[in-house]
Amino acid sequence: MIGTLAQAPSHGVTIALTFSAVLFALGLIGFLVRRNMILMFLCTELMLQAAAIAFIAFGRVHMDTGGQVFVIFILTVAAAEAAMALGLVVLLYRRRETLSAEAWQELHE
Amino acid sequence: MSTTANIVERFCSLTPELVVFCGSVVVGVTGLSKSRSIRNATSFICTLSLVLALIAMAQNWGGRVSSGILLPTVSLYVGALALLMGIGFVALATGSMDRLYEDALSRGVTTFDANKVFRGEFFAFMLLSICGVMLVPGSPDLIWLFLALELTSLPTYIMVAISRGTRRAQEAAVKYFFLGAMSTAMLVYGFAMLYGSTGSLQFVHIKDALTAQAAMGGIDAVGTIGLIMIMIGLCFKMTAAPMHFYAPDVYEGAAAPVTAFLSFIPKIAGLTALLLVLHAAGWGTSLPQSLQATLWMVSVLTMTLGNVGAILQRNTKRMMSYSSISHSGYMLMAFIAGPELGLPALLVYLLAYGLSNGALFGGLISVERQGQEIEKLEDLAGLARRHPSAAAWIALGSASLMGMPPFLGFWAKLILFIAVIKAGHTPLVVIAAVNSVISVWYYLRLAGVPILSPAGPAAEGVVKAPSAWPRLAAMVFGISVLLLPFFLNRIMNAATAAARPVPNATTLEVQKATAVVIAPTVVDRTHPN
Amino acid sequence: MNPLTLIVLPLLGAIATAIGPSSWARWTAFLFSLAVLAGSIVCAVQFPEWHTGRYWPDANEGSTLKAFGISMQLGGDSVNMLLLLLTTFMVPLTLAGSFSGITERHREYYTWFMLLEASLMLAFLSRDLILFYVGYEFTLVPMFFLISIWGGTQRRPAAIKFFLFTFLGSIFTLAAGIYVAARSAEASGVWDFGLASLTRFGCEQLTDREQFWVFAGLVAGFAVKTPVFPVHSWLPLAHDQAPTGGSVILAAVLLKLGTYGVYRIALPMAPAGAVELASFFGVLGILAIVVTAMICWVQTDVKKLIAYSSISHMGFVIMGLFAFNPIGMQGSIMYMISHGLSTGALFLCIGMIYERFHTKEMDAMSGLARHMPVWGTFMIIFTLASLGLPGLNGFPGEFLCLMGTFVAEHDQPAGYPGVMGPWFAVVAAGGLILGAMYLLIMLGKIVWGPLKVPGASADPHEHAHGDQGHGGLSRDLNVREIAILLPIAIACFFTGLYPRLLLDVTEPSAREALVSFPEHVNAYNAARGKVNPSGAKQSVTLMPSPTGSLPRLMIEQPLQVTP
Amino acid sequence: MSGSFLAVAVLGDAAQAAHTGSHLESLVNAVIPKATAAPELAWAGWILLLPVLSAVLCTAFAALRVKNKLPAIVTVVSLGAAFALVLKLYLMRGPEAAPVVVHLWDWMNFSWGGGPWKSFQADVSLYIDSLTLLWMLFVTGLGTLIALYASEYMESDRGAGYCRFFFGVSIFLLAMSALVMADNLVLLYFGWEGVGLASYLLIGYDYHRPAAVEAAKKAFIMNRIGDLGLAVGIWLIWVNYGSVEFATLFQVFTNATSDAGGWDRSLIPFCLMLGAFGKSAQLPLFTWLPDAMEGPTPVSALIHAATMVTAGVYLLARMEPLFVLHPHAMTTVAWVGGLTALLAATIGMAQYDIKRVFAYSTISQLGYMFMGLGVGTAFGAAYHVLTHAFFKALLFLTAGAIMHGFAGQLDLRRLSGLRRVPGFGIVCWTMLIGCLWLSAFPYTAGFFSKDIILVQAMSQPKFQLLGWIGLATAGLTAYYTFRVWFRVCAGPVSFVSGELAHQTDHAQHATTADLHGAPHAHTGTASHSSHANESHAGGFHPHAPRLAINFVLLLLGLGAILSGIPGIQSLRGQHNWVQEMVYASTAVRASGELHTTTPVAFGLDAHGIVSVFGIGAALGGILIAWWLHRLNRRMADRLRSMLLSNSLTRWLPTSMENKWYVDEVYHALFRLPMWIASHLLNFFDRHIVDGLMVNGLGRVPVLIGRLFQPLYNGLLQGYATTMAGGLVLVLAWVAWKWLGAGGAA
Repeated sequence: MIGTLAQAPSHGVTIALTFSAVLFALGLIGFLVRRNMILMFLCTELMLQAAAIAFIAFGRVHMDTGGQVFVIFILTVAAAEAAMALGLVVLLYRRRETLSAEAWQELHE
Repeated sequence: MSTTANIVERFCSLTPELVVFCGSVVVGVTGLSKSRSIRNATSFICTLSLVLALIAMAQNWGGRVSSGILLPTVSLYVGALALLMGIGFVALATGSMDRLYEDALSRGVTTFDANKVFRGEFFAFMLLSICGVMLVPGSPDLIWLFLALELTSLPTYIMVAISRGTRRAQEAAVKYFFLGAMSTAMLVYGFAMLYGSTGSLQFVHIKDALTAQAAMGGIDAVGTIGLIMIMIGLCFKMTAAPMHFYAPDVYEGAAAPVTAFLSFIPKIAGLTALLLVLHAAGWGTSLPQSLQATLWMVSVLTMTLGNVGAILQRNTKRMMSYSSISHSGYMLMAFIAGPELGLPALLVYLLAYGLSNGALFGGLISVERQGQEIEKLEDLAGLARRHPSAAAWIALGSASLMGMPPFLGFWAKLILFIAVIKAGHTPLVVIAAVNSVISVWYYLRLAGVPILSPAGPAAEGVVKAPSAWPRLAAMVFGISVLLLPFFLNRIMNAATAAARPVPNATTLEVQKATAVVIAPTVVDRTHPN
Repeated sequence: MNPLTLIVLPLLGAIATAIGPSSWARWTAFLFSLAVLAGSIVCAVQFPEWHTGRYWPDANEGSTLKAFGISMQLGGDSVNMLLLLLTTFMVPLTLAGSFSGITERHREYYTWFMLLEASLMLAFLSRDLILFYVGYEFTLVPMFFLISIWGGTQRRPAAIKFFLFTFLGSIFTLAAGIYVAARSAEASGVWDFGLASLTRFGCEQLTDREQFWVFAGLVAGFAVKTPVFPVHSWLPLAHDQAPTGGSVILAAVLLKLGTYGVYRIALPMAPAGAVELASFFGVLGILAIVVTAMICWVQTDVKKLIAYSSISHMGFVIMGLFAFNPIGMQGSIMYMISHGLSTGALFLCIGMIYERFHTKEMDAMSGLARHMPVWGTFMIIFTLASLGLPGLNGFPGEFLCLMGTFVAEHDQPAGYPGVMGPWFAVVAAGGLILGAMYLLIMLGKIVWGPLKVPGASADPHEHAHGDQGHGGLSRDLNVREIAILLPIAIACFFTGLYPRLLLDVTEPSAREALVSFPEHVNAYNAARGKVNPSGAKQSVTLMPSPTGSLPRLMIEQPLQVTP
Repeated sequence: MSGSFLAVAVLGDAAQAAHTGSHLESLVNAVIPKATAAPELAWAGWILLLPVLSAVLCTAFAALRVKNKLPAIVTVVSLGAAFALVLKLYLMRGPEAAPVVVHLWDWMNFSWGGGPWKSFQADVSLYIDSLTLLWMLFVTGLGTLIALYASEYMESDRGAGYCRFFFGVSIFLLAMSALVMADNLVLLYFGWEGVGLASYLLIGYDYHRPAAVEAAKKAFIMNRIGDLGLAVGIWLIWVNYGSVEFATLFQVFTNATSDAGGWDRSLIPFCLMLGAFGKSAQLPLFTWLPDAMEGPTPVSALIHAATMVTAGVYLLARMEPLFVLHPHAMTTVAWVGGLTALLAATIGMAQYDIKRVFAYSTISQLGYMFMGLGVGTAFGAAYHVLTHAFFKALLFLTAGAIMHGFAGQLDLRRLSGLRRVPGFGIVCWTMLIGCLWLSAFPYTAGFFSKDIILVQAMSQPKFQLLGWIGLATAGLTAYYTFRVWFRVCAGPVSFVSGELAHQTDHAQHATTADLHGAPHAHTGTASHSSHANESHAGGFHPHAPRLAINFVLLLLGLGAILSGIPGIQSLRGQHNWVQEMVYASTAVRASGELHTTTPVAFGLDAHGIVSVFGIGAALGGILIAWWLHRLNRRMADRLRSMLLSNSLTRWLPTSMENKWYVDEVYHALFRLPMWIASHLLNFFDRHIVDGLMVNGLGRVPVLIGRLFQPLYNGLLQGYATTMAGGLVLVLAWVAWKWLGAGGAA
């Protein structure tokens, strides 16, 4: 991989990959520290998009369109998830009048 | 072969999946009908579509494409299994999931309530999820796999949310959905890494590339990280450590038929996906040691955490969730055993686990109190006196899951242990054996309380569930757990044929074997390719 | 007689009992068990291999799992036949002994019992490791329910401990068996779980180190079942809490599964491992004999006492098995049979007392010989049998087991060197004394002594009149109970007075089991500097008289004889 | 007679045996003839079967609730028939016939190859030689007589108890016959344990008395300790000689001059000795015998005086060919015998219970027998067995008659002048015979038999000390024997009835209307001294013995007198019947007296020395007893209190009365530590093995489960953190382990 990267057409790829990794980490950390469910969902979107960026970057590395194709599907699935997430969040809000994930702690050991 | 022809051919080869998909569309519509009789037909339509899909699979409608698919024969077996179990899950859900809304309707309440199950959407989601799991093993590339997995998972989030209309169900849905989304992100990121390392999305190419890398001195870091992340992401689907934490809460919160569904369908999706990924990574020949070690660790952790968690439980569904976790651990052992014996062992284990688990859940679902399902272990006390059949299915399911001979679960575990020992991982089997013993503890409690304990005040008011379908399903599950050991040779043949490494030569054989196992009625009319 | 019949018959019995009306259950089960007994007798009569050590009928009832060579091979040699007969003999008696003791859930009780018999038949008849395991393991289920439904106040923990403990052990057995099969498949390319081929492969081709672990694994399960000393703790509890029938069958047959497993599977399959571990098990056997005997001494609950005595007795069997010579082997088989008879009968006797007085505390009763002379007579007979009185069944087994241990030396002349020797035997023989001690104390407390009937009112005259005792049972044993105990007593006497019959038929089997041992034992001993001088200790050392006719008197005397 | 004997016994050239001396030498050098099979004698098996038959019939009678004397009749008849068969066997074969083996049926018999060590043969077969016959004659004879005596003695127990008693007697005869006639050590062991069982059952006959149960248990367990020795001996013999059959073994032994070998070989005689000492109540296993007196008196007479306890002597005599090869073993036997004789005699001096006095005297006399064996006179030992059987049975039966008559009273302080009580004449005079014989009154059979043993001891320098001990013991014996007689039979008439007279009512309460319901009379000991002074004011009438008892007493008295005949013959230097029987058997090889035509001690005739001192000791003892217990009984009490009041001498009477505290020492040394150990082990088993290890192991999964429980805290972020943490950990682990160095997996 190191070798592959070394032969990469430009340093932009490395930057893109680093960016994607940072984005993923940010998303993950955000997911872990935020309590608002909408924000949490957005964080997962962030992670998905990080993957998308990585795909594009790698597609560039390999000069393969597959990566970009995948991104389209990621976007689609993300949209579907977003729809579901919003539906769910609305449902939950109607129930508990809050968006805090901490409100849902009834089930535990 | 031109691309278009290829696409058409492949599309045609998805006939069983398409049948199920169509079924889900139909069901989604009929379930919303104003007419009660049409609504009542929903589950029949469901079952019909599943049976049709089975026939389509056995009769090979639409042909079969195996080029570009790593494990075409496995996809047949898994698909058939998903369909068969799906029929059972439909039956388990019929008359129990949709009662609240039907009761409301019969009282004249017609307002929409997002918290309530509507027949249409519930069964439609169920079929969609089954459709997804059928698609997983046949994935030719990562995109397909990703979509199939999402198709399996996304409907289940909703099924959990609407399963009971209680806060607990919604809480379960929250946890399930958000953690699921996180795991999907990990999975996709892993896909990206894998893509980055190999430069292709096609499994066939990925396999070639990884094999080449392995031959050159090992899979590179990006590829390894990708594989690990995929594995961990899939661990969520199959409730394996460290991604299993959601399972107890979700399984407890969801209604029992959904729990039963969750403990099987997403699990086999995850397992078969892992199968594909590992296969691409050179399973059995050049699987990186890091992956092997991670698998080993994950397997041991999963079974141990599952079992030690279960023995603390007093809630049946929560206990079953841990049990399901531990079985994931056992099944992961099959991956360590390698494809030659491990794969058939895994396939047999899936069948045995599904049936036993189904029998157990069937027993639990076929009794209720004031329209609510039975959750507390104490409530089961004295069940054998009042509802001997329910107690019997629970006991049979427990016995089979704990690996008590001569029930099906024992044979599955036996084959699994044989495979692992043959592969030289005797210590792993010893750990699994100790875990089996720990599991005996809670299975005994589960089997014993209904039979041994006198019915106390806690067990007052426990009655038979009104619908006969769950009882019927439980009976079928239970009897198959009891009787299938007499057909071990056929099961083993089917699994072995499905696991044969050379795909093209054996497709027909698998079909035959699968047909023999799953659809004896249509066996004689199998078409050649 | 197809051996499959013997497995199917009790299964049919179980089904018939389960679906028949509750009031018929006991008779259905009893009749079916009698049919099984009859079947096994027919089998025994037909059995042509009593004196050959071969297996009959080598019937293969179809493959169970062809891919791994697991098949329904049924058949047995003389030892199997003996254990089979013991089982089919004890089951009807036990069932009849449960008629009055079981007062609820009849149908379930007798159904479980028939299932238990079926699985025992399977275990004793299969020639395939996995099917043996199926029978061996499935006995847990009926036993679990027998204990935990009809047991005493602590029945639940007792049953769970019994189940878990035994399961824990036996799963290692399974793992070890699979290991051997896997190695065998590796070597030959063909899977086969048949005991014959596994045994051959195990003893011939596994390395010593492998054999060590295989043996340890196999014995782990059998040791728990037997039970061997430190893993015995489920037994007193299970026995104590089980209903009479459960205790009887547990002691009489189920424990034998463990020793049978050692005899038939563990020893022949991994002889080198067995030799390696023999002195360890010898020590465990001694501990079982001596320590549990001493524990028996301070028991106040008579059922617990007999349960502990079972452990002590099985210690003798272990000693005999690990002596690696025909004396010990045959002794231990004798002992298995005789322990089945006498301890089973003792539990029946105690059950009869318990049904009348609802107590097993020795301090609560005394001098029952006066109250129930017939019972007392049987109790004394079985106690004496249990303590190994010559002329009764316990003696030949005990004597031969210890003798086998005694001669199990590196240079012993019987042609079968061993690793234990006199010191083991002498310490173990201390069990003879201790056994007499606790059993006689038990007799002294409950059979002898001033009359004290548990739960009786202060006025002793109340008992004097009327033959009606407690619990709706006659004061002394009734005809049914006598009919249960009498056959066992006759069997005890017969075995004690004519053990030749058993010794004859077990001899070829024992030699078969021992066939690869002398070599391994010699190697083991040689590695420890104890070389076997060409197999036998020469008769040596009696110095021939110098003149051939004039022995020297060794006592000193004033008048010396001039040579 | 002796000529024919020699011709048979000596396989060597009898013609060379011209004069007595060489006769005797050849005798000792004799090769024991190989036993031949004698299938034609299979009817001898009836000697074993007859007691079985009577035992079975007694059981049947018990089951049929027979309440008459049928069990006694059956037993006496079948034992009598057995005696007749033994007699027939003896008459058929004469005293000197070569041994034969009669195979009855296979018992423990299997082989795994040919030859010795490759087979184990222990069949139910009879080895019949003169020693067997000698023992069988008095065993079955006395058995019949005592059963007859018991038929009257036990009659108040008619019913189940009566059946049980005779069942026990039959079983005893069966076992004793098997023991004596066995052709192999394992069958001997069968008899050995069988007599132990019979002893157990009969000592515990009155099982409602805890003391009887305790005594029975003690007897069995003490015997078991001995049996263990015997068993180990048998195993060692098989290991060393490859067989347990006498016929084979004796051939091996006689062809040897010494038995050098491993340690195990020299251990054999000691193992057998342990068995013999257990059965024959020698040091250190003697304590059960006095307690065994809890049994009915006929049992004490038959089993614990005349026959069973001589089984040890029989075993050693039977195995003499082995013992002579081990000089140390012989010496040990002699010393144990001598010391037991002395110790038991000192205890016997201080006992008050008549039966206990006789019990200790039995131990003491058995000590003489072992001493005889040890110093090399099998003849003396066997002869002493024979004479002792008669006079000791007689003494016990007289004691029993007294007990029977006085409701269980056996305290010699509470009985006096019985010879003047109507109906007790025969009892007292036969008792006098017994006492005279026991105290070795000159020219009684007891004197002769003891004389032979002591002469043999005296004539060997290394055993001279033992000879003196024996002589001293003889004096003590005379004293305590006549102490009983003078106390009980002589003096003014006075008696206190036993406690059973008071207890009858209680007994009836306790025993209900059961079959055994009749009061169990006649065996209590007068240990409750609180009742002592209630005397016969309560209108107690002694119950004089009737026909059967008197007949048996007279017969035994006659037997005792006649048993002196061999002694007189022996004194005259003639060969006598007992000697012939012994010399014709395996015991011949240990018969050292054969070499000493004129035994010499201190340069004098040993016979002379022993006679003089022996007569002196006996008469002295009797005189002292007469002085202290007939003439001046208060003096005896004063003497005792004087000894007690002096702190220096107090220990003597106290410890003698308390049996030298042997029981207590054993209790402290063995029973108590074992009891404590048992409790500790029980605790260990329950709380350490089961509690800590098993249950603890069972807790481990639960604890692990609890350890992980906090992770399932129900918080979404918590789960997410754990999952992500898991991913990071796995990645870090993989990176560290596989990717760190080369960057490639």
